Amino acid sequence: MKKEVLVRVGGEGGEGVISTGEILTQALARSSYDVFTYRTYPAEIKGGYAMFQVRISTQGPVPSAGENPDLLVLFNREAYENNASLIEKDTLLIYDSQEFEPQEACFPYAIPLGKIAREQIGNPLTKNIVCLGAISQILGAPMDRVREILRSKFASKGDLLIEKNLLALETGWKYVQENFPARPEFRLESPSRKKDDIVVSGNQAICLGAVVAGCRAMFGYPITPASDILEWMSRELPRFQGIVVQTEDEIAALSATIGASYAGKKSMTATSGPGFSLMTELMGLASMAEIPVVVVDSQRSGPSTGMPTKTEQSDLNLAVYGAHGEGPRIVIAPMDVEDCFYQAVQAFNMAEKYQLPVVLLTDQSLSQRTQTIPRPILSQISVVQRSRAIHLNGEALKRYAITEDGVSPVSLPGDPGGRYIATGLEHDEEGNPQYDPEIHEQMMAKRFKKLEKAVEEPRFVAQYGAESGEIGIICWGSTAGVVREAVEEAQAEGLSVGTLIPKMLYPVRSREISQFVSCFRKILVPELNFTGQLATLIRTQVSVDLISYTKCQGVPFTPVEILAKIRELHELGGDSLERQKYAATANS
Amino acid sequence: MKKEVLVRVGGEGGEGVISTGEILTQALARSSYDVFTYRTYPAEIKGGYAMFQVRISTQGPVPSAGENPDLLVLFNREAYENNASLIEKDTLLIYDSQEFEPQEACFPYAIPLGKIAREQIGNPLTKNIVCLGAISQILGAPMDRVREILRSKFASKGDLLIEKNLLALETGWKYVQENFPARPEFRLESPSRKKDDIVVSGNQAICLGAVVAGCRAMFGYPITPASDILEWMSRELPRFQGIVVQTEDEIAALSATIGASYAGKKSMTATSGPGFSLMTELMGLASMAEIPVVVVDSQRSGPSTGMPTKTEQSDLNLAVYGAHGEGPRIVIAPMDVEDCFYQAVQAFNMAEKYQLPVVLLTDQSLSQRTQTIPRPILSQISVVQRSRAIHLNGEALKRYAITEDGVSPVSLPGDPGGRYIATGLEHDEEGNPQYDPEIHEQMMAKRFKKLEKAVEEPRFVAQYGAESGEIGIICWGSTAGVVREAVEEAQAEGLSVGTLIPKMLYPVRSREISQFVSCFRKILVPELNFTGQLATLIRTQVSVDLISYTKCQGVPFTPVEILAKIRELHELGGDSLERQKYAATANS
Amino acid sequence: MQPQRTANDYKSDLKPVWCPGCGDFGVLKGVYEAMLNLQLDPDKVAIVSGIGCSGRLPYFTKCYSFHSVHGRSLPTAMGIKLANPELTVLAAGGDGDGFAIGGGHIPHVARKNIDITYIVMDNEIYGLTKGQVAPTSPLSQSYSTAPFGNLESGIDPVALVLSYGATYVARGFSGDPGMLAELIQKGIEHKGFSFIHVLSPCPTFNKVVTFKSIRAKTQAVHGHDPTDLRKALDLALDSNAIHLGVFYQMEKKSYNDRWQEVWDQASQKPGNLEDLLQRYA
Amino acid sequence: MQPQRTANDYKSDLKPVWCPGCGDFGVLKGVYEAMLNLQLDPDKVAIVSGIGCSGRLPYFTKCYSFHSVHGRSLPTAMGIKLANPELTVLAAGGDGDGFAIGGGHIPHVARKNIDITYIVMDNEIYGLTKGQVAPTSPLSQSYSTAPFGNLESGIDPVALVLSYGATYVARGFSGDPGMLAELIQKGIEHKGFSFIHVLSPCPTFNKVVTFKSIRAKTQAVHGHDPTDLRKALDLALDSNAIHLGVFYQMEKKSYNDRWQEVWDQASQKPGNLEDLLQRYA
Ligand SMILES: Cc1ncc(C[n+]2csc(CCOP(=O)(O)OP(=O)(O)O)c2C)c(N)n1
Ligand SMILES: Cc1ncc(C[n+]2csc(CCOP(=O)(O)OP(=O)(O)O)c2C)c(N)n1
Ligand code: SF4
Ligand code: SF4
Ligand SMILES: [Mg+2]
Ligand SMILES: [Mg+2]
Repeated sequence: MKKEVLVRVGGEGGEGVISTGEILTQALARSSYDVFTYRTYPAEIKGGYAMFQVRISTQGPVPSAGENPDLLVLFNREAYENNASLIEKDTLLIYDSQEFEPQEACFPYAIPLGKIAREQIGNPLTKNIVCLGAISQILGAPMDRVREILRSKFASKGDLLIEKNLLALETGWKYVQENFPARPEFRLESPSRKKDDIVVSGNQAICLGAVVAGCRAMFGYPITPASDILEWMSRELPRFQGIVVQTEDEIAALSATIGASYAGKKSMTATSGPGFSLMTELMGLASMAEIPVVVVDSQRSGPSTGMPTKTEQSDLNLAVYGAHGEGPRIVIAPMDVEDCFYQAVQAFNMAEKYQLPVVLLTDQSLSQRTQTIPRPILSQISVVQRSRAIHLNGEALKRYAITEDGVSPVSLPGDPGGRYIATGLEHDEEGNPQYDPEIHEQMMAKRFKKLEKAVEEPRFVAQYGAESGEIGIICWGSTAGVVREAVEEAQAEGLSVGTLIPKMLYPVRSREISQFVSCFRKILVPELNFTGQLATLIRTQVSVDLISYTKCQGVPFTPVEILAKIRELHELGGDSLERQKYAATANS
Repeated sequence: MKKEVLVRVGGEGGEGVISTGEILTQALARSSYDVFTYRTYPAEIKGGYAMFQVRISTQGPVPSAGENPDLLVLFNREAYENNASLIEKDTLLIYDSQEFEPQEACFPYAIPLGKIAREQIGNPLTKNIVCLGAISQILGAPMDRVREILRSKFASKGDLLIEKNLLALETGWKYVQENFPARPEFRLESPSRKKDDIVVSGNQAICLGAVVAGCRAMFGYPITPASDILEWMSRELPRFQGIVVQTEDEIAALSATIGASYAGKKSMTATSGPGFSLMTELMGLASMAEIPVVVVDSQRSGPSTGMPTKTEQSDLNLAVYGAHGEGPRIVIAPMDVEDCFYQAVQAFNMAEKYQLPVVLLTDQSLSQRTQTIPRPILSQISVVQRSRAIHLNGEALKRYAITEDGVSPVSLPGDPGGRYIATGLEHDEEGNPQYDPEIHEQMMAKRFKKLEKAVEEPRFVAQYGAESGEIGIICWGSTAGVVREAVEEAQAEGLSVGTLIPKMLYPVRSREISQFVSCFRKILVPELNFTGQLATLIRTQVSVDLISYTKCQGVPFTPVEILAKIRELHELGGDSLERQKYAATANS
Repeated sequence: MQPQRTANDYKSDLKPVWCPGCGDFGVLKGVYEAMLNLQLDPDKVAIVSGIGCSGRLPYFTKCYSFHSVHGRSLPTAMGIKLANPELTVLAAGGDGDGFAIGGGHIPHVARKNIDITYIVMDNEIYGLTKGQVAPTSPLSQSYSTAPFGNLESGIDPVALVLSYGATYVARGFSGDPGMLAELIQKGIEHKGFSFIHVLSPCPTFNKVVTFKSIRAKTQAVHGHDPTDLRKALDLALDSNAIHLGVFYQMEKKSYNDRWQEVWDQASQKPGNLEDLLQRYA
Repeated sequence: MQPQRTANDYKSDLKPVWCPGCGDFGVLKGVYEAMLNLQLDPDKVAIVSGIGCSGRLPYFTKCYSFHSVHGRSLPTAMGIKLANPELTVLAAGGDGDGFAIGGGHIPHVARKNIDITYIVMDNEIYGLTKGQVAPTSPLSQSYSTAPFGNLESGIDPVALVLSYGATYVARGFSGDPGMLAELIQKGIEHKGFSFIHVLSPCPTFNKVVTFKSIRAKTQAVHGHDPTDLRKALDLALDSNAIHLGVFYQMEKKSYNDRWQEVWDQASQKPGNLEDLLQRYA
């Protein structure tokens, strides 16, 4: 029996690879297993290699997508070629025997999936459900749950299709039972406890967080991998008397988001790199006019159109520096699906509290990853409201009053006597255009003061593993889970390793980072991009030699990669290695 | 007699402040004086304070706008209030006696400018020309030149207006002669030598450089302070069979620039911050598709609409980091008007050589500053052409071939057999879409390799003053002249100061900078922005404690400000001062 | 009861920065007058503008205002109107702001029929940036960026916006603020997207389009049935004269009305945070 | 003499990535056929596209191609055509690419009358991003981002582009590649901006617009005088049927022609680098 199992399904886009995995995931998650999924699919609609992977545990939260699959399901030759290197002695390999023959595999399960679908079910599209039956048999998945999910998935398609799919499921299940020996070693243990969990994707968690934070307006333009935020909100926000509009482009989206927020609704937009680039000018306007907005950027592989369905952590620079001139903003990156929920709430809280744009940085792998997470306790979540000006007494509102913390009183259109002009021009405290040299400098200082407070906000940094020792790892966003898993394993091996995960990336948490780096002999910064953007950003504020470790392939790190790096640094030893060497070469 | 004189004219926008100064400048410059101008004017068309200043020398190149005026001309009370603090014992103050009375001034020249224009000339608009006559008398300006320029300026407006203006000029001249004592101490000496110079603004120098470099297509959208580049090119480029189009926005402008370059014409666009922000997505496309383009950003005060007619050096971050994902580009900042010419040539050369977008960063003060500069010797300027693929022999062109220096062979549409697809998607060597993890990493490396070569290009760094010693100053762009002047004065005072001016700002010239900083005890980085963008950028690559000195007021540094800072650092001494202290606070 | 409001209730303390003789003064007058005639509460009005001389208009009113960036007045106004349907929302700007950089937004607010009144001050030139060619500039005329004569035909804003499906389309003239006030007033009263094209000279940079030249070329629409779209298009395309007045007006559900329907429908299953979470349990 | 070219001279080695049954196959066929009929040299053709399923079309040709970013095919194509007037320049993309994010560019290429042939594959949906509402989607229909039904009226691309002053406006159907080829061919031959609106189903995400439904609603234009703009507008606004064929065609100087005139005029005082410098001496 297995406490943990990793299932990977690979095939051609359109063969049902993703839905096979999704149904299995849902069924297991609803039966109190912990799950963690990872998917990659072609940028084209049909054709091209698609892959879905789910790591299932009976032992509590799953930290990362994991490494080599225990159960590998391959629909065609291309999928086989893509995955051959992952096959080990103890891999159970399900494949369509009419598509290809594998070279070697310890437990080969040749099943004529396509043939069964065509001939026995009478619907070639059910191939993936036949396969789902086979997988369920091997894992001992809760069949009632699987059937329940199948039924609801096809509910709108009519009874006939439901029956066909249920038949496909049973047929696959039976085929394995009848044609292969029982393999109890692949069966999943029962989950260890019943928990109050929910199973959501990163994007869903962001949506939930936004609604909980009080977001009632969203404007967006479709783009992979952020579109499903717009789709989700389109369905749900109207039930909260909210507004969701697909605009003509991202420029209109952020303009409208700013307009709606100015008029008093907590507002957001969500996009990916290309759309975020187009929002550059308006980020500056939001900052200058001091309008709270939340901009979600679900990063994908760049530059330009790049690899639209692949993951990357390469928009940090744009999030921090993207605008002409200098206008403060806050950049937040959640570290896992649960954190997507809480950081979405925090993004709105920070935006409202400091009256500025907040960027919430996720990426394809995190946005589209499904994880089992503890159900949030709503009563324990605090939500910040904009500080409204009161007692105007007929005097003009000093909307941009210079205050100690840079935050000024605000009115909303419709508020009696609160009239002011929100403007992108430099202005005096009342909002009137002002080009006086001293006032410009004062207003710049006023706006940037907000960041001095924001950088002291609690709970924007997480730390795991050793608190001091040999190797300290600083990482961000979707990479955090992999690092945590590697750190645990390294500690189990007796290596002294700890990790710091800043979730507020800008303003830079210099104090916490300085503190952390002073406790370790070597500092490793792994990230999914080419130039080492977090490492570079840290260097602007903290004088420290960092070992930048980048991977720029459109796919996440694996725990083994990080672990290997940890071991390598450990073996190099402390004395033979001068920090300077790394520092000098890290960015070359 | 004066070897050098600084004239400042202040008044309301629309009163002819700018043209008074421009005519004077032209007349003196054409008579072989060296000039250096600085202007500031309201963002509104009419009304608001406008100022024009020209520093005139008989001794060779003028390094900066200078400090307090010798001859101050004030049209109204607002202008007086703005300039009162600059009035010293030996200032000669011309003012309209019907507008205001100054509190104090050593040599007050009350002239009823408006009244003379109305009553004696019969045209109130000639007020500024009356004033020009007065200034000319005092300086002993070459009246023939002044008349010549007046005539050509009004050539299209008819003889009557020319006569009126000439009359106004004489009247002003005579008024001074008749009503005030002769003051030979304000007369300009004759210029020391006849030189082969030209007198141009920064923007004009960029235009000339672009044409010389072979630019034959420009697409742009008007924006202060870059519009006159578009206007100049509109007039001149058609004579070189070139194309200039005012597009519907900056996005279209850069798209068309990229298209024209793809089709084989050297192409550029010019804009300021807001337009540059809108180009963010397309900067990434040019980088990914490897299309050479030159983007001029004449910076103005931000963020957002900011102070459109005021100067600032605050788009460096955007120039370096502005795009989602990571695509290499080169950022170049000329250090004075002469350099505008040469760096424009270099911008095209670098773009063509490395097949990527080049940003040419200037700012309002440099773009609109007029300087006397040595006439370029065209035969000594080398111009780079794109490396065309030849001998295709029926094989598909490997347009994105991975080469040692990252630069690949290129064909132009129309070239027989050279067909390829330029694309923003990640691609293989032939340009076909490719999402393979290894290929993405290889292609990223290929594209970034270009920067490794580019950073070694010669002549992108200037150095002045002491080569080692107490204080090293690193500065960029329009600030260079002021710093050079301050450094000279400091050296004359016996202080050991030197300055390094990187003109290629990205890739960061780490080698030269490291070398420079190792020769000085303290490093000062003065720049016209709020966060210290160059200092921050240097810290990402060079581990050094910098003293960031920022001014964010929409106006340039003065030599005295820099000199004061140099003295202050000198007095603090070396031992009492730990570099770390500065480093830690520089960005707070 | 609120006492009768006066013109001063709509004027801010800022003095307009326009050049003497600028057409935009007339437009501002028209805006004041329309608000006065309707006795609008200035605290319940939001005026949004883009960048340009014309874009300064909101500063001179006592309404809630938003001076957005170049070309973005319409999507900003849309956000405001959706967030607070109680507000009267106006957008204002120039020909460049509206039809060049911002031109892509008009079709989409028009087809939404969102209740915004959009006033474009057309001087056939870029005023604030000092005299460049504009999308409404005529063919062959010279400008600082078209020294060999404009190589493009000017667009016809009225025809364009009619083809976008706007439900109120009118043309006014800043030389006739009274008529303009009426057109704006009707636009504000109209429930849906109202577009008012205003001929508004820039005496400083456009020497060709003057109050006089406009007077000579324009005539008030007469006997035109504003419910007939094709006739409206004919009128717009008329090469003999430029017509002033209401070209087209049509009743159609506004975007906010349609949103109200959505909210009504959605409220049959009103949103509940715990239920939402439960769905993923 | 160049031997007669065959269909293969226009096909690249890449296999189209579209779903089986996608309308875009028909469009690609039409493009091949038009080029073949005109015996174009593929090395002298540049095809530019934006992002979308439709935006993949250039990859499947043997022409010089530019796969630009979302919405920017037209200004990119303009840059190409101006830089090298010898080239035949095509632009291609989807309804979202063309009329949503890229919609602001069309009026300005149209009024320039630049010699580009622009083909829009309209499936009334966002295909590549999997089924969101498009600017051409009809009112009330549901989409993933309009689950309560589309609250906006769809635009009418033909009427729009007519009002922009385009000089060749036609509509085709990917279910009739022969007719489409003819329309494209005419568009390429037309000296000026040619716009071809193509009804092209997306069977994967838009279940409402099918080859069958389009056939039922469309009819070829008959006895229409394509030189009459108002009649063309009438035809476009016809609520009884969707017409296929040439709506409008008109001879007008192309942008490149006008540039040629500028160059001719300018060459009376040809540019000279030393003279330029001398001017500032
Ligand atoms: C993104 C951007 N591009 C360019 C500008 C510069 N700019 C300011 S106003 C303007 C055009 C003004 O013309 P118009 O909209 O017709 O207004 P007018 O001044 O004529 O009233 C331009 C190009 C800007 N502010 N922002
Ligand atoms: C700036 C930007 N925003 C969004 C996207 C995502 N995107 C890709 S294609 C597309 C729309 C596709 O619809 P359409 O243009 O109709 O083409 P189709 O796929 O239907 O042929 C979108 C929104 C993008 N690539 N770039
Ligand atoms: S420049 Fe023209 S549009 Fe601008 S304020 Fe002056 S007259 Fe009016
Ligand atoms: S999704 Fe639709 S438009 Fe895209 S390839 Fe498939 S059928 Fe064609
Ligand atoms: Mg205008
Ligand atoms: Mg489409």
